[in-house]
Amino acid sequence: MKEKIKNIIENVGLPRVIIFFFLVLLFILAPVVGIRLDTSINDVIIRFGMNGILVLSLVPMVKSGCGLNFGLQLGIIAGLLGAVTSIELEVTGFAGFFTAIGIAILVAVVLGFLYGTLLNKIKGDEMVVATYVGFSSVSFMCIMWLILPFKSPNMIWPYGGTGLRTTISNQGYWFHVLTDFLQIKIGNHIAFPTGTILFFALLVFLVWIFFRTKTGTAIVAIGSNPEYAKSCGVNVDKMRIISVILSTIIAAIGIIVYQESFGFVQLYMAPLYMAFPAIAALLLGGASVGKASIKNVIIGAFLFQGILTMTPSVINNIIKSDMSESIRIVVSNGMIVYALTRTMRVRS
Amino acid sequence: MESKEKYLLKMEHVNKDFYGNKVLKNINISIRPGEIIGLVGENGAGKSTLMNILFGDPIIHETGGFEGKIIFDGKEVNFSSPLDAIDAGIGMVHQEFVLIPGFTATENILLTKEPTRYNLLSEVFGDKLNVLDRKEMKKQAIKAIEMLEVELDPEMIVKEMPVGYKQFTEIAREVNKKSTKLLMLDEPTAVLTESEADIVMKVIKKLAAKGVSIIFISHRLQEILDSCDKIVVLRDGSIQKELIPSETNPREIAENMVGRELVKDIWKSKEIRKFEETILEVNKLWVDMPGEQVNGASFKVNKGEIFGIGGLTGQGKLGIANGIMGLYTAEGEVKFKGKFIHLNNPKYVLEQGMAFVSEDRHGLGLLLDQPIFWNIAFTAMQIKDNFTKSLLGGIIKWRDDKVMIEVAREYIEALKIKCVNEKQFSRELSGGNQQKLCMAKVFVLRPEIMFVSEPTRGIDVGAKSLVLDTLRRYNSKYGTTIIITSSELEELRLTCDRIAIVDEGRIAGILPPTANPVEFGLLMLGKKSEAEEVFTDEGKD
Amino acid sequence: MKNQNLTKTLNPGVQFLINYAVPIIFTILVAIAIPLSGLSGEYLARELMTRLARNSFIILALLIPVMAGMGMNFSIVLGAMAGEIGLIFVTDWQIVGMPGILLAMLISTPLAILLGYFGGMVLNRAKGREMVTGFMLAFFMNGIYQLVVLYGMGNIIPISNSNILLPREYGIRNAIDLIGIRQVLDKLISLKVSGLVIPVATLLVITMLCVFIIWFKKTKLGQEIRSVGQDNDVARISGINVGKTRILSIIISTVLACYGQIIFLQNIGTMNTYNSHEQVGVFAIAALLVGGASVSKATIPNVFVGVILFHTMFIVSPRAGKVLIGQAQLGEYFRVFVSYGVIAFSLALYAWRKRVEKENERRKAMTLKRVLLQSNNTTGGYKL
Amino acid sequence: MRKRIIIRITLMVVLILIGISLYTIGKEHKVFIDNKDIAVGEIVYSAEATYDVRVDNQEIGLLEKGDRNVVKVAGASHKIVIEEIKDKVLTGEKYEKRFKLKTNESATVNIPAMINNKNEWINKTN
Repeated sequence: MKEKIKNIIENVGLPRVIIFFFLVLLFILAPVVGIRLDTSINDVIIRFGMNGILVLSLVPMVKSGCGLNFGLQLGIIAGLLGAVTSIELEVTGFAGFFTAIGIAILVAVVLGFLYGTLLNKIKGDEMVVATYVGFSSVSFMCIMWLILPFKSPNMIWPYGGTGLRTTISNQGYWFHVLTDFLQIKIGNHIAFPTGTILFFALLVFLVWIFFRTKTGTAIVAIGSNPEYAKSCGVNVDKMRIISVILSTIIAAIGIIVYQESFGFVQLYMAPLYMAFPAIAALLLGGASVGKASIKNVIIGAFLFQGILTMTPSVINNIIKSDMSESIRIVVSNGMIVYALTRTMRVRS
Repeated sequence: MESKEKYLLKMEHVNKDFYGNKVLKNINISIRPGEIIGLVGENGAGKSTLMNILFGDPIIHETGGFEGKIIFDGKEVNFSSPLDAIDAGIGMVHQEFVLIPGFTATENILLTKEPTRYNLLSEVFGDKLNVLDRKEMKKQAIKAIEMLEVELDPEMIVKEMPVGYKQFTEIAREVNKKSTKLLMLDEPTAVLTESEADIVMKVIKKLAAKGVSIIFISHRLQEILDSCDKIVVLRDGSIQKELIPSETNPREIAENMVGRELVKDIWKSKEIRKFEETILEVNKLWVDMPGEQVNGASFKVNKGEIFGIGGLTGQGKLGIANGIMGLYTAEGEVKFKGKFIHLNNPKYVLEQGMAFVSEDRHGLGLLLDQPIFWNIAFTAMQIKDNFTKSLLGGIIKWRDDKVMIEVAREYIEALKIKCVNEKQFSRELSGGNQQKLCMAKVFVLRPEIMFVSEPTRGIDVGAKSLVLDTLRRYNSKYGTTIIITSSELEELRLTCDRIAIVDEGRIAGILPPTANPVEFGLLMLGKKSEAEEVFTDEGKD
Repeated sequence: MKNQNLTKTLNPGVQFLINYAVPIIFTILVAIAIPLSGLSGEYLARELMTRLARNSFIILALLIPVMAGMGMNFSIVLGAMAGEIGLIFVTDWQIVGMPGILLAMLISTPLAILLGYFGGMVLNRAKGREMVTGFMLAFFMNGIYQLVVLYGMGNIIPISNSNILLPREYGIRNAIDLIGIRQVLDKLISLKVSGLVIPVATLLVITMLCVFIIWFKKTKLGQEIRSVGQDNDVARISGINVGKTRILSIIISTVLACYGQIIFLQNIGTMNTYNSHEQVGVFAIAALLVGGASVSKATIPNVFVGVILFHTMFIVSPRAGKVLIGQAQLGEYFRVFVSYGVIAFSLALYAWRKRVEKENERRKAMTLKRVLLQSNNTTGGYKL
Repeated sequence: MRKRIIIRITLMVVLILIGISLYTIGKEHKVFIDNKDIAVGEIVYSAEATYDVRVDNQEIGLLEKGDRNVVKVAGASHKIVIEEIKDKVLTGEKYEKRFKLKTNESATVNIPAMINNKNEWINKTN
């Protein structure tokens, strides 16, 4: 029995076990300290819908062997451009939402292609380079937000300043178009975001379909053994670029869905560290540097958002101080460090 | 007692097995101080294991040690790590250079043995903080280099040295360990040109003259005949014969190395097949495959035959198939069905109708973490669009798992692959079954030429003949040309219609399987003068 | 036949341009930005002197892990944290002046050694991806640091000085005034040369560190670290304990970074308890790379060239931005972009060159062998 | 090897000692200086002049009658020097005293008591 438990912990990974029990503990404690469980769970679901797509966006690149996408910010930038342009064009409602996505996809294809080409030139060092490509493109876009000729009064600084505001409200454009779509309200406390979850499910389905095609199959083969794929006549570089483009597109859509639910488009340095929570969530769901599945996405996003939602409310109630930010940093970055050190051991 | 004084090393009745597989049987060798012993044998004859035992390679201990007695310098020894062996006075020059590329010859010769100057900080942080005594280092290095009597600048950086100089540096490092009494060299001349090799051999002789005993492995017959005091020929883990160079000839050595006559009888009962049409013509092929470099090999293969490529490890036989299939950078002319084909493009070559079962099953033969049916169908899907359904007017090529599984089942049945079902991960299969899986992958493609490299490596005896039978049956059933590359001469002779032997990256000669094994041995040892060349139209300059 | 361009060695001019692409681009950038900014030479010199004294030490801390083949040590942030904890205690105990600085160094040393050991162990488990792991490790430890300093101090760890505690009586305030040790080292010996104040003592300390690094390279440990850096496998076969050597190099780097951060903060005079260390790694590494260093080679001159170029850009870019589009903000963003961009560019360039060079070397070796074989017709067998 | 262990242990001890001495010489103390009337037993010594006060060569400035000032000094031993000023002119009257402070101590110096060489010139508190 002891052996068995040890085996399970070994397979699942100690950090995951700890985090899982921590979350369970939080849920148990919640009613004790006077927090409504149903609202908490509802919050978790809403945040799951907000963030799930960003987590999903990592999957194609992991599958093709490019590792964890530390350059997720490129997709986010594409998404931001889409969102900002749709507001500039004054398109509202679902039309606005899909205009944003459409433009974002176009930008994401271009950025993804360039990004993928770069990653092909530096095989083996993808992650560290990607991190800084992500950072530098976010700071580059800061300059762009200042000088791009957007005119909409809702987006630029009110008194004569140049450049876009740091946060732009999307209310009146496409705020909550998904969240409120077919929303199910139970009592005063629960509002199930059917639209968001359906949209997430749709993307999951599309990704699933992609990996059932000839191209998707080739990408999986590259990820599990690039030499094998090459010997089977697969154009490894091309397939990797396709996976990077796909990841970038999904990330772009992901950030738009996030903003749609959140209510604001956050520009400038806001996207800087956005890759880390998404990566941590995927890893928490059981993925590793070289392997990830849709199951990992769903479990991971749920667990991670669970921690993020529950820690502030429960912990603050217990010790009367807000440790949640620190705990979030420790959990998410600790998970990533763990995963980075873990795979090497398995290989050697 | 007298005899013990005379010998530096005595190995008595040494036996070694790896998991029940006997690799050394009753080895008795004795070496006098200053004696040079040449070790000759085919792949797997036990040369490396013998060296590993002497040098205390941890792998020997991990696999249960060895039986028998080794007396070195008057004491019975059993080294558990190379460091013990070095302390006792045994040096080893590996086939791969063990040198720090950015260091000078001096720094490499003295690596970890640097003389240092005392320093107060060492009292606190340990001896590691002593400062290197560069002057003394250079002095010692020069002394070691002088022992070799070669021109080697002690300040030269290894990265910038010609290969021969790197080898000198390695030897100098071993010599510098003052206690070195026995020096072992594993193919010290393999990567060198002829003139460089000559110098290395001279160095070895000089060292011997200074009292250092030497054991060296080589496949260059001339070297061995010229330099050794004694030649030990190993075959199948036992000493076949000890020969004295002045009293022997290349033929005798080759005979002792290969010497099996069983095969001829089998072939007596078989017909010698005749082929008319040439399907593949290789001319001056160069392949840049590390460790298996091909240096301008030329040969022709006939349609429908089973063509064997043999030779010793590291001579380039594996590079030929890998090069033609585009897995390593290749140059040269390859004509397939009379048409020149592009090299360095795996997809193109596969599309032309050639396919490859790699020697590296785990590396590029299989998707270990994917199910069996994926492994069987993947190549065909990518190359021929098999197993796909076009949806939405061809925009989406949907993977048809159902057909994949059906076909996989067929092959599991036909090749008798032992597995739970077609969804099992290929990692979980045994070596023999993995090999069958690799072949199934290629069979699905229905190629015109099939390259198979080391088909029986690492699989058990029963599975070996099964694999070879499968290949033969496939050949006769579909008339597919098969090119088998193998280290096992025996299996080539059993299976092939003609056998080419590769030496130094070129075809040394092509022989019928019925030829005298000695001829094969001579070719492997780089002596083609006496070999029959009836089958060899190419290969000459 | 393909990739034949690889057999050609690049011509030396092009080689130089690629090797020093980053410093060259930077020199040009700076050369354009200085006149644009309109800042006086005197002002520039003064600012630059301050920054040279303030930043050089911590950049020098990066050199030894590069020697050990572990790339840019993003985990020097751990050392910076150790130094800050030392400063918190010294401030709490109200130890001032040089004794304060020395005591802070003394008490943070064991902590830095411990953190360095931990960091080294983690990086050893992530061979081949040390940089990204070191980077994430710094983030992770930042969380731990927050837990300790924001929740542990004044609670579990006794802190008595209410000036540095938050009003809730535990946890350290966001900013600590280091008035007691402010610029103590800089002013210990200072020299005025026509309006330019030279912090001689600080520069002396930096010189001493340079001498130490040069000396260290000559020790046996230095030699072992260099050999580990060049070839892990060869070093191991030669009997060097590779793992231990790598850990040692990280420990040394962490301890030096700890001192570097103390020197940096005594110059600034206030400490942002939770942010001061965050960007230490990024800026130090960017500066070193700007100085012409690469992931596998970094020298003392790289450090100083880097500090001068990188910080000149830092000084002038907000002004230049203002002149260009009338917004200082642009310059601010520009320098953040440059810091990250330089790292991205250098790392990518290095990774790309590593691949090309490997290929190149192989091709060269093969061509060489081919020439030898063709000129030597007797190969393929020794005739009797 | 033995020698090395001894050296290392000694070094440790030395480092700890250095740490302690750094603590003492770097420790900051508050010294209050009063130019106020003070009663010692029955007798009252009253403040009569303005003084120029220096502690450890640190200029504190003029202290008029009834004034109090504070200064922060580092270390254990200190010297206080006061010079009398009457009608804005130094009279040449100069008094000097030395004192030591333990860790965590602060001191209050009373000038009238100090001039009159009374034991109560300094009052040390924790």
